Amino acid sequence: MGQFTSLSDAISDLVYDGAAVALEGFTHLIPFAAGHEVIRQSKKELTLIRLTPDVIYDQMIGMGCARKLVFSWGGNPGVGSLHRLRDAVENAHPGPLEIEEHSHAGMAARYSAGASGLPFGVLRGYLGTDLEERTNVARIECPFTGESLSAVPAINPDVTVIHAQQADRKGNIGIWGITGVQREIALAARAVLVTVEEIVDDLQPRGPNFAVLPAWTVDAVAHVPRGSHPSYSMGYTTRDNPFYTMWDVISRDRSLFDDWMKEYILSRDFDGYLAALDDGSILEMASNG
Amino acid sequence: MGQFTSLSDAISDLVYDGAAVALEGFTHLIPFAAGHEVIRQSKKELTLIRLTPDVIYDQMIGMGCARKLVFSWGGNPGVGSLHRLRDAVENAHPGPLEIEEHSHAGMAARYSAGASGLPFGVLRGYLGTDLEERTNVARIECPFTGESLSAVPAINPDVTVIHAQQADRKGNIGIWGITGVQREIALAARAVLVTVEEIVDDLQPRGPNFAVLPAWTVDAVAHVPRGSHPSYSMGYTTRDNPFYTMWDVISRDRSLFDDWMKEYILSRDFDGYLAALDDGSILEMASNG
Amino acid sequence: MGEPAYTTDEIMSIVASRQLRDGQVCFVGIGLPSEAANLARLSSAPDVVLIYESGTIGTKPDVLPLSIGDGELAEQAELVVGVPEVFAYWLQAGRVDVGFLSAAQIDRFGNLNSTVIGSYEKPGVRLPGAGGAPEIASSAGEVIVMLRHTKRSFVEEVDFVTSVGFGRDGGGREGHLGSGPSIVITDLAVLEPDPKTRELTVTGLHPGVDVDTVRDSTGWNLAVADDLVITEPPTGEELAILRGLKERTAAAHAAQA
Amino acid sequence: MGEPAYTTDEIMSIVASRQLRDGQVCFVGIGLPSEAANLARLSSAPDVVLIYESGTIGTKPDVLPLSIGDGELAEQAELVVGVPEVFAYWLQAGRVDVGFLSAAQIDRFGNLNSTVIGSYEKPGVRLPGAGGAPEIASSAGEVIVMLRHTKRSFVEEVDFVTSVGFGRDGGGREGHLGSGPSIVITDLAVLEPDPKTRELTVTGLHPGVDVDTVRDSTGWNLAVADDLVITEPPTGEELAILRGLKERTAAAHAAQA
Repeated sequence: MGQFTSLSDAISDLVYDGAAVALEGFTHLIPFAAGHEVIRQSKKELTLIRLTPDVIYDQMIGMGCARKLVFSWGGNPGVGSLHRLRDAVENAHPGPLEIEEHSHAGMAARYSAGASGLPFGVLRGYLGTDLEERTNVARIECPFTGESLSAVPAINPDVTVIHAQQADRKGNIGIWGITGVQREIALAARAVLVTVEEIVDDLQPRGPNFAVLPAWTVDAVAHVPRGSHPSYSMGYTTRDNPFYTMWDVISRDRSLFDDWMKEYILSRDFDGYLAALDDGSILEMASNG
Repeated sequence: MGQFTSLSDAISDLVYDGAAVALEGFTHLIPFAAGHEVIRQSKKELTLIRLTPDVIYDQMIGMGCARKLVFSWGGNPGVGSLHRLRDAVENAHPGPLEIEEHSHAGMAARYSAGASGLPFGVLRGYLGTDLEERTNVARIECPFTGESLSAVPAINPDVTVIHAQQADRKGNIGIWGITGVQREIALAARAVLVTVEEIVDDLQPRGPNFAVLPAWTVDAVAHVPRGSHPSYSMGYTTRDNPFYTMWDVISRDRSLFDDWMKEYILSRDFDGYLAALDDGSILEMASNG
Repeated sequence: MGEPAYTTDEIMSIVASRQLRDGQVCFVGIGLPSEAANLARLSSAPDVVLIYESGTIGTKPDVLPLSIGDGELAEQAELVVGVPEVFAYWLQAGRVDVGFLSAAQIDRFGNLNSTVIGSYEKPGVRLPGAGGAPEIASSAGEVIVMLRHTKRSFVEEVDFVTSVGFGRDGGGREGHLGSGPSIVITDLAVLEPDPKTRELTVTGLHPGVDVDTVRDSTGWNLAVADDLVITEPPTGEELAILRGLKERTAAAHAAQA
Repeated sequence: MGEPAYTTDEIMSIVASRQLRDGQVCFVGIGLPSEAANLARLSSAPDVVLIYESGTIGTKPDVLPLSIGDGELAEQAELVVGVPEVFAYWLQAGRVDVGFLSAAQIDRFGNLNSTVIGSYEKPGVRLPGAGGAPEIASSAGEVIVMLRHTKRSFVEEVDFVTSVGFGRDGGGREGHLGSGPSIVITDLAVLEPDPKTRELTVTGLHPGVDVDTVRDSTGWNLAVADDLVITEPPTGEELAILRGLKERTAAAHAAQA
């Protein structure tokens, strides 16, 4: 019921070893600060769920938080590969990573089914692909037309974490711009944590596609300005494209990655991370490396 | 592709005898003016589709436009019965009316399936009701859990008609407030007509839940201010509750109904109807009756 | 000071309103349920969350809506969503604690009929139909039913099961997310399902009503609980809030006309 | 006046952009497809409707997005919807005329691989995966593929069918809403499926490219059409618009940094 809390308390309360966790945000509003806190608290054996793993899951996988990844597109958007994800899949480093992959349409149908309280979703998809036999999908027949379609199992995470622009003082969440799959995966989850840019008296959208998650659908709200960096929060921050480019350098190299994570995530809280960002030091290792 | 046209041309072009037609709007934004024009043009043998038939379908059924009604709640909201609908079902007057009835949840799932290009929708519904054996619903088994759920066939009307607040000059439609099932049933249809309160340079929502239907999803746009009377258009008009109350009197009596329809619908265009509304004469027959 | 006078409709609404607890999420039908749910919100349960099937969620109307889709409901809502979403993401997903229903008929196992009186093919009276009721009855955590008590409405067997209570044989709720009718509130009495047989049983009488009156208004051989209680009469405050709401409603709708 | 000079990437984008017609609805992937689609919108097809899988519909970005979910795409869109909706109500429902795809590998039947190089269980290279591609390939009215022409990317058989062209055996499109790849545009040539065999066949060469170069860059025994045409070289105007777009993009993204 929309309890305001600190990010560290929220992660500690809601995310447990072995949990199925979705940190969602489709390019926009990715809850990076929450992911860092999961790493800091050394959560293990997580099933990480996300359409686009992005840099945040690259970091979590590289730090050994994950047992399994459920996803549909695992790249560094506009840059290239997620090297920690690849190292886990290709070389089982830092440990084996089970993967269950879908298409975006399939994942979206799984999330919608989860939000709808249905055990499966239906789509025209997967037909003729090699994905069909490699993943969790079944054929289902229309009882009226006899047509064959794909069924995908619902996803209901133990915990969903999203980042949003605003919470009002009652804990109602306001989110706008590209909202991706966040409403569905929040409504599908057993527990929901929302980090927000700002706490306001009344929700005030400053962009298209405004949506509200009522306080009573949310378990915890943490005020974490810039908590989506290096992704962005429409109306508050812009996407840090150089960071994504830098990540390609950092993540290619196991020891450089370890050093970077120690320096900028493990040894600091999120304010410390932002300070290193603001004074430019966060980019140094990549240029020196 | 969002052609601006007159209402009479639009109805004449898009609605044909025997067509499956949905005039939608959930209490709010009911396209009454378009329904009147269907009556004026004596369209016959229509399959009328709508969650809540409301007074507009009572008028169309009473005037003999319909062969079949697909619906989920057929009352005069806040008042009582739809007497022309009842007379058709109970006494086959003015002719027999086939009915196919669902629950709101089932109709909504049928519309969503139609909008999604799927042949059926899935829901937890109908279980244990007598509706289940009287209507078009099937049991379907989840291929993952074995659970039994309801499947309902998609609805894809030949023509959907909705009323919206605004069109911009390119024919993009802006709609807000209670939007009911209109996006789904517009996207499910083979052809779409939208009547609008106002044509504006740029869409300007004045209420919650703003949605856009791009011009390229719409076949015809007609400028019909107050075209949702006696329902309402948020930001433009309010619901005419006395009209709904009056309708109970008019529609109870076959000959009073016929007289009223002749006087206020058949012998006038929509401007004439509005004039009778504004000078109060539209209520007279009910008080004299 | 004597107790304030009240009508049978007023005590029905007030008793129903007392069932709601703060923070509960309540899916509300129009008419009596809407009156009771809003009375609760304005009195004992200010933080009750009201959802109407028009897609208005967390709404706080100043006056009672005449239709399920009045503009007031949208303007005062925490959020407004489409009808497909309100049924799929909100009701079906199990987010609703209490469903508030009425009907034309109810039977001894709490099944509700709002479809036809008589046969389906050749109905004596064609009623409006299902609307949102079947899935509210199935998926809401529990269901509160409000219905005026007459032999025509309280029948041995409903002519048509529009919405399932405990099934025609009282056989239970298998396959349903919610637990079914928890209470039926009438203008005479309060009925609850027997914990074992699930048959609706009188557990309370409104002040001044005797058991025989209730039995005479019921179309089956009505069971009566041993520990029958007499309803707490409406308080002055409850009546003042209810009457204020109804006066504001009448004034608002008259002004609009 | 001689013809203006251009790069192989530029001619690839320009030829691809010429495929789009005004009013078509185009589902766009990031990278080369996004460049070509926006070039079309800024030149020959100003009323092309661009949809990105982030839910931005009818978007008109001033600069090219770096990611599929750049804020620019949302700000300039006719409407923004959720990802579930963009796939269900817009792509799957058949509202998309043209899907624009790229991939790591393509085979002679136009099947696309963006999943793995090598075996699935022990991949040599783990690629990003499917994203929106399988359903774009299945449901868009037709598919335009853009891919740099190398033996590593044009292979006899793809290691993994992420997105179906005409199937591993060219057997067709049964069960798919769309008709599959209509054209493959590379930095060397234009390929189209043979109307009968559906095998990708060279139907056009970019200026200065000979058939042997294309064959040497293709991993199967490539068929060549009898009526081979030479691509119209980029016009000065096309190049100016493309370069302007790329310059604005670079400036905008640098300013943001």
